[in-house]
Amino acid sequence: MSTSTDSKIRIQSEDFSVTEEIETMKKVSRNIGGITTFLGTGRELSKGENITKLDFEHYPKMAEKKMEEIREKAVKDFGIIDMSIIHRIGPIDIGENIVLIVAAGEHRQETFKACEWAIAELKRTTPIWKRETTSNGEVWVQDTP
Amino acid sequence: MSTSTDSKIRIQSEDFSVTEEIETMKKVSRNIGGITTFLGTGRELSKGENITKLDFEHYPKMAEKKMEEIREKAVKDFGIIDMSIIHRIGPIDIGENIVLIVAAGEHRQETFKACEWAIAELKRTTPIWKRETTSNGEVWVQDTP
Amino acid sequence: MITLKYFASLKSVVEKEEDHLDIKNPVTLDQLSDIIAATAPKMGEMIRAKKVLISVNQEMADDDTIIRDGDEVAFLPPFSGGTK
Amino acid sequence: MITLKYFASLKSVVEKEEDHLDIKNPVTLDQLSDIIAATAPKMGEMIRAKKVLISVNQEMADDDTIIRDGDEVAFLPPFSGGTK
Repeated sequence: MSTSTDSKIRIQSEDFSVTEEIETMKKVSRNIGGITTFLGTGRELSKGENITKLDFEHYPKMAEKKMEEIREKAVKDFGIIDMSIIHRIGPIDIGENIVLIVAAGEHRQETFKACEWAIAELKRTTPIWKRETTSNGEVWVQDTP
Repeated sequence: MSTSTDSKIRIQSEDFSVTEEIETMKKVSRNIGGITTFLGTGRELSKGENITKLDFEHYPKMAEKKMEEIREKAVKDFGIIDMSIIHRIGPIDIGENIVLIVAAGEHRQETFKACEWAIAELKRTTPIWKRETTSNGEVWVQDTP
Repeated sequence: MITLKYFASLKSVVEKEEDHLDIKNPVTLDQLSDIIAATAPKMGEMIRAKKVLISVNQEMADDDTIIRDGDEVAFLPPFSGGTK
Repeated sequence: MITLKYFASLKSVVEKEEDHLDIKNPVTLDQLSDIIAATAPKMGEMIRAKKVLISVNQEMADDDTIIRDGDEVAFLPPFSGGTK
Protein backbone atom coordinates (compact mmCIF):
# COMPACT_ATOMS: atom_id res chain seq x y z
CA MET A 1 0.00 0.00 0.00
CA SER A 2 1.54 3.22 -1.16
CA THR A 3 0.19 6.55 -0.05
CA SER A 4 2.48 8.86 -1.97
CA THR A 5 0.47 10.97 -4.39
CA ASP A 6 3.16 10.23 -6.98
CA SER A 7 1.76 6.75 -7.58
CA LYS A 8 -1.15 6.78 -10.02
CA ILE A 9 -2.60 3.51 -8.71
CA ARG A 10 -3.25 3.33 -4.98
CA ILE A 11 -5.24 1.35 -2.47
CA GLN A 12 -5.11 2.99 0.93
CA SER A 13 -7.07 3.34 4.15
CA GLU A 14 -6.41 7.11 4.50
CA ASP A 15 -8.55 9.70 2.77
CA PHE A 16 -7.23 11.47 -0.35
CA SER A 17 -7.49 15.05 -1.61
CA VAL A 18 -9.11 15.47 -5.02
CA THR A 19 -7.27 18.76 -5.52
CA GLU A 20 -3.89 17.17 -4.77
CA GLU A 21 -4.55 14.26 -7.13
CA ILE A 22 -5.54 16.69 -9.90
CA GLU A 23 -2.44 18.85 -9.32
CA THR A 24 -0.24 15.74 -9.48
CA MET A 25 -1.92 14.84 -12.77
CA LYS A 26 -1.41 18.33 -14.20
CA LYS A 27 2.36 17.89 -13.81
CA VAL A 28 2.31 15.10 -16.42
CA SER A 29 1.81 17.48 -19.36
CA ARG A 30 1.36 21.16 -20.17
CA ASN A 31 -1.06 20.09 -22.86
CA ILE A 32 -3.88 18.96 -20.57
CA GLY A 33 -7.05 20.88 -21.43
CA GLY A 34 -9.66 18.75 -19.68
CA ILE A 35 -9.76 16.59 -16.56
CA THR A 36 -12.79 14.45 -15.77
CA THR A 37 -12.92 12.95 -12.31
CA PHE A 38 -15.32 10.51 -10.76
CA LEU A 39 -15.58 10.38 -6.99
CA GLY A 40 -17.58 7.62 -5.33
CA THR A 41 -18.84 8.48 -1.86
CA GLY A 42 -20.62 6.61 0.94
CA ARG A 43 -24.41 6.90 0.56
CA GLU A 44 -26.72 6.64 3.52
CA LEU A 45 -29.38 4.60 1.76
CA SER A 46 -29.11 1.20 0.09
CA LYS A 47 -32.21 -0.67 -1.02
CA GLY A 48 -34.27 1.32 1.47
CA GLU A 49 -31.99 0.45 4.40
CA ASN A 50 -30.18 3.11 6.40
CA ILE A 51 -26.47 2.45 6.35
CA THR A 52 -24.43 3.43 9.36
CA LYS A 53 -21.02 2.18 8.23
CA LEU A 54 -19.20 0.84 5.20
CA ASP A 55 -16.15 -1.36 5.17
CA PHE A 56 -14.03 -2.25 2.14
CA GLU A 57 -11.73 -5.23 1.77
CA HIS A 58 -9.43 -5.99 -1.16
CA TYR A 59 -7.23 -8.78 -2.48
CA PRO A 60 -3.77 -7.19 -2.22
CA LYS A 61 -1.55 -7.38 -5.31
CA MET A 62 -4.40 -8.56 -7.55
CA ALA A 63 -6.51 -5.41 -6.96
CA GLU A 64 -3.56 -3.12 -7.72
CA LYS A 65 -2.72 -5.18 -10.80
CA LYS A 66 -6.27 -4.92 -12.16
CA MET A 67 -6.33 -1.18 -11.51
CA GLU A 68 -3.04 -0.75 -13.36
CA GLU A 69 -4.46 -2.74 -16.29
CA ILE A 70 -7.47 -0.40 -16.35
CA ARG A 71 -5.21 2.64 -16.32
CA GLU A 72 -3.06 1.37 -19.18
CA LYS A 73 -6.02 0.35 -21.31
CA ALA A 74 -7.77 3.68 -20.71
CA VAL A 75 -4.72 5.63 -21.90
CA LYS A 76 -4.31 3.39 -24.95
CA ASP A 77 -7.94 2.96 -26.01
CA PHE A 78 -9.30 6.45 -25.37
CA GLY A 79 -6.25 8.53 -26.25
CA ILE A 80 -6.13 10.34 -22.93
CA ILE A 81 -2.85 11.67 -21.53
CA ASP A 82 -2.96 9.87 -18.18
CA MET A 83 -5.23 8.41 -15.50
CA SER A 84 -5.01 7.83 -11.77
CA ILE A 85 -7.15 5.45 -9.74
CA ILE A 86 -7.33 5.48 -5.93
CA HIS A 87 -9.56 3.24 -3.82
CA ARG A 88 -9.87 3.34 -0.06
CA ILE A 89 -10.26 0.24 2.09
CA GLY A 90 -11.26 -0.28 5.70
CA PRO A 91 -14.08 1.48 7.55
CA ILE A 92 -15.70 4.43 5.75
CA ASP A 93 -18.39 6.76 7.05
CA ILE A 94 -21.39 8.15 5.18
CA GLY A 95 -20.32 11.07 2.97
CA GLU A 96 -16.68 10.04 2.92
CA ASN A 97 -14.61 9.47 -0.22
CA ILE A 98 -14.35 5.86 -1.40
CA VAL A 99 -12.89 5.84 -4.90
CA LEU A 100 -11.41 8.43 -7.25
CA ILE A 101 -10.69 8.21 -10.96
CA VAL A 102 -8.90 11.11 -12.65
CA ALA A 103 -8.76 11.14 -16.45
CA ALA A 104 -6.70 13.90 -18.08
CA GLY A 105 -6.62 14.64 -21.79
CA GLU A 106 -6.15 17.33 -24.40
CA HIS A 107 -9.89 17.65 -24.97
CA ARG A 108 -12.86 16.85 -22.82
CA GLN A 109 -14.66 14.15 -24.84
CA GLU A 110 -12.07 11.41 -24.40
CA THR A 111 -11.68 12.14 -20.69
CA PHE A 112 -15.42 11.62 -20.06
CA LYS A 113 -15.43 8.36 -22.02
CA ALA A 114 -12.27 7.03 -20.35
CA CYS A 115 -13.42 7.95 -16.83
CA GLU A 116 -16.86 6.39 -17.24
CA TRP A 117 -15.39 3.22 -18.72
CA ALA A 118 -12.75 2.96 -15.98
CA ILE A 119 -15.16 3.07 -13.04
CA ALA A 120 -17.43 0.47 -14.68
CA GLU A 121 -14.39 -1.72 -15.41
CA LEU A 122 -13.12 -1.32 -11.85
CA LYS A 123 -16.41 -2.63 -10.47
CA ARG A 124 -16.30 -5.51 -12.95
CA THR A 125 -12.69 -6.68 -12.62
CA THR A 126 -11.10 -5.41 -9.43
CA PRO A 127 -11.29 -7.66 -6.37
CA ILE A 128 -12.66 -5.21 -3.80
CA TRP A 129 -15.65 -5.95 -1.60
CA LYS A 130 -18.01 -3.78 0.40
CA ARG A 131 -19.64 -4.64 3.73
CA GLU A 132 -22.59 -2.50 4.77
CA THR A 133 -23.70 -2.14 8.37
CA THR A 134 -27.40 -1.36 8.84
CA SER A 135 -29.76 -1.74 11.80
CA ASN A 136 -30.21 -5.34 10.62
CA GLY A 137 -26.52 -6.13 11.00
CA GLU A 138 -23.62 -6.47 8.62
CA VAL A 139 -23.81 -7.76 5.09
CA TRP A 140 -21.29 -8.19 2.29
CA VAL A 141 -22.79 -6.53 -0.76
CA GLN A 142 -23.22 -8.97 -3.60
CA ASP A 143 -24.21 -6.94 -6.62
CA THR A 144 -25.23 -9.05 -9.55
CA PRO A 145 -22.05 -9.00 -11.62
CA MET B 1 -19.33 38.28 -8.78
CA SER B 2 -19.71 36.10 -5.73
CA THR B 3 -16.78 34.15 -4.39
CA SER B 4 -18.49 32.41 -1.50
CA THR B 5 -18.37 28.67 -2.04
CA ASP B 6 -22.02 28.59 -0.91
CA SER B 7 -23.17 29.85 -4.30
CA LYS B 8 -23.44 27.04 -6.85
CA ILE B 9 -23.07 29.39 -9.83
CA ARG B 10 -20.01 31.63 -9.84
CA ILE B 11 -17.92 33.70 -12.19
CA GLN B 12 -14.76 34.88 -10.50
CA SER B 13 -11.19 35.91 -11.22
CA GLU B 14 -9.72 33.98 -8.26
CA ASP B 15 -8.83 30.32 -8.47
CA PHE B 16 -11.11 27.73 -6.85
CA SER B 17 -10.44 24.50 -4.95
CA VAL B 18 -11.98 21.36 -6.43
CA THR B 19 -11.93 19.68 -3.02
CA GLU B 20 -13.78 22.60 -1.39
CA GLU B 21 -16.41 22.66 -4.11
CA ILE B 22 -16.95 18.92 -3.75
CA GLU B 23 -17.22 19.19 0.05
CA THR B 24 -19.80 22.00 -0.33
CA MET B 25 -21.75 19.77 -2.69
CA LYS B 26 -21.64 16.81 -0.28
CA LYS B 27 -23.48 18.91 2.32
CA VAL B 28 -26.55 19.01 0.06
CA SER B 29 -27.51 15.39 0.75
CA ARG B 30 -26.36 12.30 2.66
CA ASN B 31 -27.58 10.27 -0.27
CA ILE B 32 -24.88 11.28 -2.74
CA GLY B 33 -23.08 8.18 -4.02
CA GLY B 34 -21.31 9.59 -7.07
CA ILE B 35 -19.81 12.95 -8.05
CA THR B 36 -18.54 13.56 -11.57
CA THR B 37 -16.51 16.70 -12.08
CA PHE B 38 -15.12 18.28 -15.20
CA LEU B 39 -12.22 20.67 -14.87
CA GLY B 40 -11.11 22.70 -17.88
CA THR B 41 -7.48 23.86 -17.71
CA GLY B 42 -5.25 26.13 -19.79
CA ARG B 43 -3.48 24.12 -22.51
CA GLU B 44 -0.18 25.21 -23.95
CA LEU B 45 -0.98 24.28 -27.54
CA SER B 46 -3.79 25.53 -29.76
CA LYS B 47 -3.81 24.73 -33.47
CA GLY B 48 -0.06 24.17 -33.34
CA GLU B 49 0.62 27.57 -31.74
CA ASN B 50 2.31 27.88 -28.35
CA ILE B 51 0.08 29.83 -26.02
CA THR B 52 1.70 31.99 -23.37
CA LYS B 53 -1.43 33.48 -21.80
CA LEU B 54 -5.19 33.15 -21.78
CA ASP B 55 -7.70 35.82 -20.91
CA PHE B 56 -11.42 35.32 -20.38
CA GLU B 57 -14.15 37.95 -20.63
CA HIS B 58 -17.85 37.52 -19.86
CA TYR B 59 -21.12 39.38 -20.20
CA PRO B 60 -22.05 39.96 -16.56
CA LYS B 61 -25.59 39.03 -15.51
CA MET B 62 -26.29 37.16 -18.75
CA ALA B 63 -23.46 34.65 -18.23
CA GLU B 64 -24.59 33.90 -14.65
CA LYS B 65 -28.19 33.59 -15.84
CA LYS B 66 -27.27 31.07 -18.54
CA MET B 67 -25.18 29.06 -16.09
CA GLU B 68 -28.09 28.96 -13.63
CA GLU B 69 -30.38 27.77 -16.44
CA ILE B 70 -27.90 24.97 -17.21
CA ARG B 71 -27.78 23.96 -13.54
CA GLU B 72 -31.56 23.83 -13.19
CA LYS B 73 -32.06 21.90 -16.43
CA ALA B 74 -29.32 19.41 -15.51
CA VAL B 75 -30.97 18.65 -12.16
CA LYS B 76 -34.40 18.31 -13.77
CA ASP B 77 -33.50 16.40 -16.94
CA PHE B 78 -30.87 13.99 -15.61
CA GLY B 79 -32.25 13.37 -12.13
CA ILE B 80 -29.06 14.37 -10.34
CA ILE B 81 -29.14 15.77 -6.81
CA ASP B 82 -27.33 19.05 -7.51
CA MET B 83 -24.76 20.77 -9.74
CA SER B 84 -22.33 23.63 -9.35
CA ILE B 85 -20.68 25.60 -12.16
CA ILE B 86 -17.73 27.93 -11.68
CA HIS B 87 -15.92 29.81 -14.44
CA ARG B 88 -12.91 32.05 -14.01
CA ILE B 89 -12.38 35.26 -15.95
CA GLY B 90 -9.38 37.52 -16.47
CA PRO B 91 -5.81 36.38 -17.16
CA ILE B 92 -5.10 32.67 -16.76
CA ASP B 93 -1.75 30.88 -17.07
CA ILE B 94 -1.04 27.53 -18.72
CA GLY B 95 -2.04 24.69 -16.40
CA GLU B 96 -4.38 26.83 -14.32
CA ASN B 97 -8.03 26.01 -13.64
CA ILE B 98 -10.56 27.69 -15.96
CA VAL B 99 -13.94 26.06 -15.45
CA LEU B 100 -15.38 23.50 -13.05
CA ILE B 101 -18.61 21.55 -13.24
CA VAL B 102 -19.59 19.35 -10.30
CA ALA B 103 -22.51 16.93 -10.78
CA ALA B 104 -23.65 14.97 -7.73
CA GLY B 105 -26.17 12.14 -7.77
CA GLU B 106 -27.25 8.93 -6.10
CA HIS B 107 -25.63 6.80 -8.79
CA ARG B 108 -22.80 7.47 -11.19
CA GLN B 109 -24.50 7.14 -14.59
CA GLU B 110 -26.65 10.27 -14.34
CA THR B 111 -23.77 12.35 -13.01
CA PHE B 112 -21.58 11.53 -16.03
CA LYS B 113 -24.41 12.37 -18.45
CA ALA B 114 -25.32 15.62 -16.66
CA CYS B 115 -21.72 16.80 -16.39
CA GLU B 116 -20.89 16.12 -20.03
CA TRP B 117 -24.09 17.81 -21.19
CA ALA B 118 -23.50 20.85 -18.96
CA ILE B 119 -20.00 21.65 -20.23
CA ALA B 120 -21.15 21.35 -23.86
CA GLU B 121 -24.17 23.54 -23.10
CA LEU B 122 -21.99 26.10 -21.32
CA LYS B 123 -19.83 26.48 -24.42
CA ARG B 124 -22.95 26.80 -26.57
CA THR B 125 -25.04 29.24 -24.56
CA THR B 126 -22.94 31.14 -22.03
CA PRO B 127 -21.46 34.48 -23.15
CA ILE B 128 -17.82 33.97 -22.19
CA TRP B 129 -14.93 34.63 -24.57
CA LYS B 130 -11.32 33.53 -24.63
CA ARG B 131 -8.35 35.54 -25.85
CA GLU B 132 -5.15 33.62 -26.54
CA THR B 133 -1.73 35.25 -26.56
CA THR B 134 0.86 33.50 -28.75
CA SER B 135 4.14 34.65 -30.29
CA ASN B 136 1.99 36.00 -33.15
CA GLY B 137 0.05 38.30 -30.83
CA GLU B 138 -3.37 38.21 -29.27
CA VAL B 139 -6.49 36.68 -30.80
CA TRP B 140 -10.05 36.22 -29.61
CA VAL B 141 -10.86 32.56 -30.16
CA GLN B 142 -13.81 32.14 -32.49
CA ASP B 143 -14.72 28.50 -32.43
CA THR B 144 -17.30 27.53 -34.96
CA PRO B 145 -20.44 27.46 -32.85
CA MET C 1 -32.43 55.67 -24.77
CA ILE C 2 -31.13 52.14 -25.42
CA THR C 3 -27.73 50.77 -24.42
CA LEU C 4 -25.58 48.92 -26.93
CA LYS C 5 -22.86 46.60 -25.59
CA TYR C 6 -19.98 45.07 -27.55
CA PHE C 7 -17.90 42.13 -26.39
CA ALA C 8 -14.56 40.45 -27.12
CA SER C 9 -13.45 40.95 -30.76
CA LEU C 10 -16.35 43.32 -31.48
CA LYS C 11 -14.91 45.99 -29.19
CA SER C 12 -12.10 46.56 -31.67
CA VAL C 13 -14.49 46.43 -34.65
CA VAL C 14 -16.57 49.34 -33.33
CA GLU C 15 -13.77 50.76 -31.20
CA LYS C 16 -15.94 50.97 -28.12
CA GLU C 17 -17.45 48.77 -25.41
CA GLU C 18 -20.70 50.56 -24.98
CA ASP C 19 -22.86 53.02 -26.86
CA HIS C 20 -26.20 54.73 -26.38
CA LEU C 21 -28.89 55.47 -28.89
CA ASP C 22 -32.07 57.50 -28.65
CA ILE C 23 -35.03 55.92 -30.34
CA LYS C 24 -38.43 57.60 -30.38
CA ASN C 25 -40.56 54.53 -31.02
CA PRO C 26 -40.00 50.81 -30.56
CA VAL C 27 -38.05 49.25 -33.44
CA THR C 28 -37.42 45.67 -34.50
CA LEU C 29 -33.92 44.26 -34.12
CA ASP C 30 -33.81 44.18 -37.91
CA GLN C 31 -34.48 47.95 -38.04
CA LEU C 32 -31.92 48.59 -35.31
CA SER C 33 -29.34 46.68 -37.34
CA ASP C 34 -29.91 49.11 -40.25
CA ILE C 35 -29.38 52.08 -37.93
CA ILE C 36 -26.11 50.59 -36.65
CA ALA C 37 -24.93 49.67 -40.15
CA ALA C 38 -25.30 53.33 -41.20
CA THR C 39 -22.60 54.46 -38.78
CA ALA C 40 -20.60 51.21 -38.41
CA PRO C 41 -20.70 49.44 -41.79
CA LYS C 42 -18.36 46.58 -40.77
CA MET C 43 -20.53 45.81 -37.78
CA GLY C 44 -23.64 45.94 -39.96
CA GLU C 45 -22.05 43.46 -42.34
CA MET C 46 -21.23 41.02 -39.52
CA ILE C 47 -24.79 41.21 -38.22
CA ARG C 48 -26.19 40.54 -41.71
CA ALA C 49 -23.80 37.60 -42.13
CA LYS C 50 -25.03 36.22 -38.77
CA LYS C 51 -21.48 36.21 -37.45
CA VAL C 52 -22.74 37.89 -34.31
CA LEU C 53 -25.46 36.82 -31.91
CA ILE C 54 -27.61 39.53 -30.39
CA SER C 55 -29.27 39.57 -26.99
CA VAL C 56 -31.89 41.99 -25.72
CA ASN C 57 -32.01 42.36 -21.95
CA GLN C 58 -29.78 39.27 -21.59
CA GLU C 59 -32.03 37.00 -23.65
CA MET C 60 -31.16 35.84 -27.16
CA ALA C 61 -33.07 37.81 -29.77
CA ASP C 62 -33.97 37.44 -33.44
CA ASP C 63 -34.77 39.87 -36.29
CA ASP C 64 -38.36 40.35 -35.12
CA THR C 65 -37.56 41.09 -31.49
CA ILE C 66 -38.93 44.53 -30.55
CA ILE C 67 -36.55 46.96 -28.87
CA ARG C 68 -37.99 49.59 -26.57
CA ASP C 69 -36.66 52.58 -24.72
CA GLY C 70 -34.48 51.41 -21.80
CA ASP C 71 -33.50 48.08 -23.36
CA GLU C 72 -29.95 46.71 -23.32
CA VAL C 73 -28.84 45.26 -26.65
CA ALA C 74 -25.63 43.24 -26.69
CA PHE C 75 -23.56 42.05 -29.65
CA LEU C 76 -21.95 38.71 -28.96
CA PRO C 77 -19.30 36.99 -31.07
CA PRO C 78 -19.26 33.17 -30.94
CA PHE C 79 -18.63 31.98 -27.37
CA SER C 80 -15.47 30.18 -26.36
CA GLY C 81 -15.86 29.63 -22.63
CA GLY C 82 -15.25 26.27 -21.03
CA THR C 83 -12.71 24.24 -22.96
CA LYS C 84 -12.74 22.00 -25.97
CA MET D 1 1.97 -26.84 -1.17
CA ILE D 2 -0.65 -24.47 -2.57
CA THR D 3 -2.22 -21.54 -0.76
CA LEU D 4 -5.99 -21.06 -0.74
CA LYS D 5 -7.35 -17.59 0.01
CA TYR D 6 -10.95 -16.70 0.88
CA PHE D 7 -12.37 -13.17 0.74
CA ALA D 8 -15.34 -11.18 2.05
CA SER D 9 -18.43 -13.37 2.61
CA LEU D 10 -16.48 -16.57 1.87
CA LYS D 11 -14.42 -16.20 5.03
CA SER D 12 -17.49 -17.02 7.12
CA VAL D 13 -18.52 -19.83 4.77
CA VAL D 14 -15.25 -21.71 5.28
CA GLU D 15 -14.51 -20.10 8.65
CA LYS D 16 -10.98 -19.15 7.63
CA GLU D 17 -9.10 -16.61 5.52
CA GLU D 18 -6.36 -18.83 4.29
CA ASP D 19 -5.65 -22.51 3.96
CA HIS D 20 -2.84 -24.70 2.63
CA LEU D 21 -3.03 -27.89 0.70
CA ASP D 22 -0.37 -30.38 -0.33
CA ILE D 23 -0.77 -31.69 -3.83
CA LYS D 24 1.64 -34.22 -5.29
CA ASN D 25 1.01 -33.55 -8.95
CA PRO D 26 -0.47 -30.62 -10.87
CA VAL D 27 -4.29 -30.64 -10.88
CA THR D 28 -6.88 -28.76 -12.87
CA LEU D 29 -9.01 -26.19 -11.09
CA ASP D 30 -11.93 -28.53 -11.65
CA GLN D 31 -10.10 -31.30 -9.76
CA LEU D 32 -9.11 -28.91 -7.00
CA SER D 33 -12.76 -27.91 -6.60
CA ASP D 34 -13.64 -31.57 -5.93
CA ILE D 35 -10.94 -31.77 -3.27
CA ILE D 36 -12.29 -28.65 -1.57
CA ALA D 37 -15.92 -29.80 -1.84
CA ALA D 38 -15.00 -32.97 0.06
CA THR D 39 -14.10 -31.03 3.21
CA ALA D 40 -16.22 -27.86 2.66
CA PRO D 41 -19.44 -28.93 0.90
CA LYS D 42 -21.07 -25.46 0.98
CA MET D 43 -18.00 -23.95 -0.65
CA GLY D 44 -17.99 -26.72 -3.26
CA GLU D 45 -21.63 -25.98 -4.04
CA MET D 46 -20.95 -22.27 -4.55
CA ILE D 47 -18.05 -23.05 -6.87
CA ARG D 48 -20.22 -25.46 -8.88
CA ALA D 49 -23.00 -22.84 -9.09
CA LYS D 50 -20.43 -20.29 -10.39
CA LYS D 51 -21.26 -17.94 -7.52
CA VAL D 52 -17.56 -17.56 -6.88
CA LEU D 53 -14.81 -16.46 -9.23
CA ILE D 54 -11.44 -18.12 -8.85
CA SER D 55 -8.02 -16.65 -9.53
CA VAL D 56 -4.70 -18.45 -9.75
CA ASN D 57 -1.67 -16.33 -8.99
CA GLN D 58 -3.83 -13.18 -9.27
CA GLU D 59 -5.17 -13.97 -12.72
CA MET D 60 -8.73 -15.13 -13.38
CA ALA D 61 -8.87 -18.88 -13.96
CA ASP D 62 -11.30 -21.39 -15.44
CA ASP D 63 -12.00 -25.11 -14.90
CA ASP D 64 -9.08 -26.16 -17.09
CA THR D 65 -6.46 -23.97 -15.46
CA ILE D 66 -3.62 -26.11 -14.13
CA ILE D 67 -2.60 -25.62 -10.52
CA ARG D 68 0.96 -26.43 -9.54
CA ASP D 69 2.90 -26.59 -6.31
CA GLY D 70 3.49 -23.07 -4.98
CA ASP D 71 0.43 -21.51 -6.65
CA GLU D 72 -1.94 -19.13 -4.86
CA VAL D 73 -5.61 -19.89 -5.51
CA ALA D 74 -8.16 -17.27 -4.40
CA PHE D 75 -11.93 -17.59 -4.08
CA LEU D 76 -13.62 -14.31 -4.92
CA PRO D 77 -17.29 -13.47 -4.36
CA PRO D 78 -18.81 -10.91 -6.78
CA PHE D 79 -16.97 -7.59 -6.51
CA SER D 80 -18.58 -4.45 -5.14
CA GLY D 81 -15.83 -1.86 -5.20
CA GLY D 82 -16.34 1.59 -6.66
CA THR D 83 -19.94 2.71 -6.36
CA LYS D 84 -23.13 2.17 -8.30
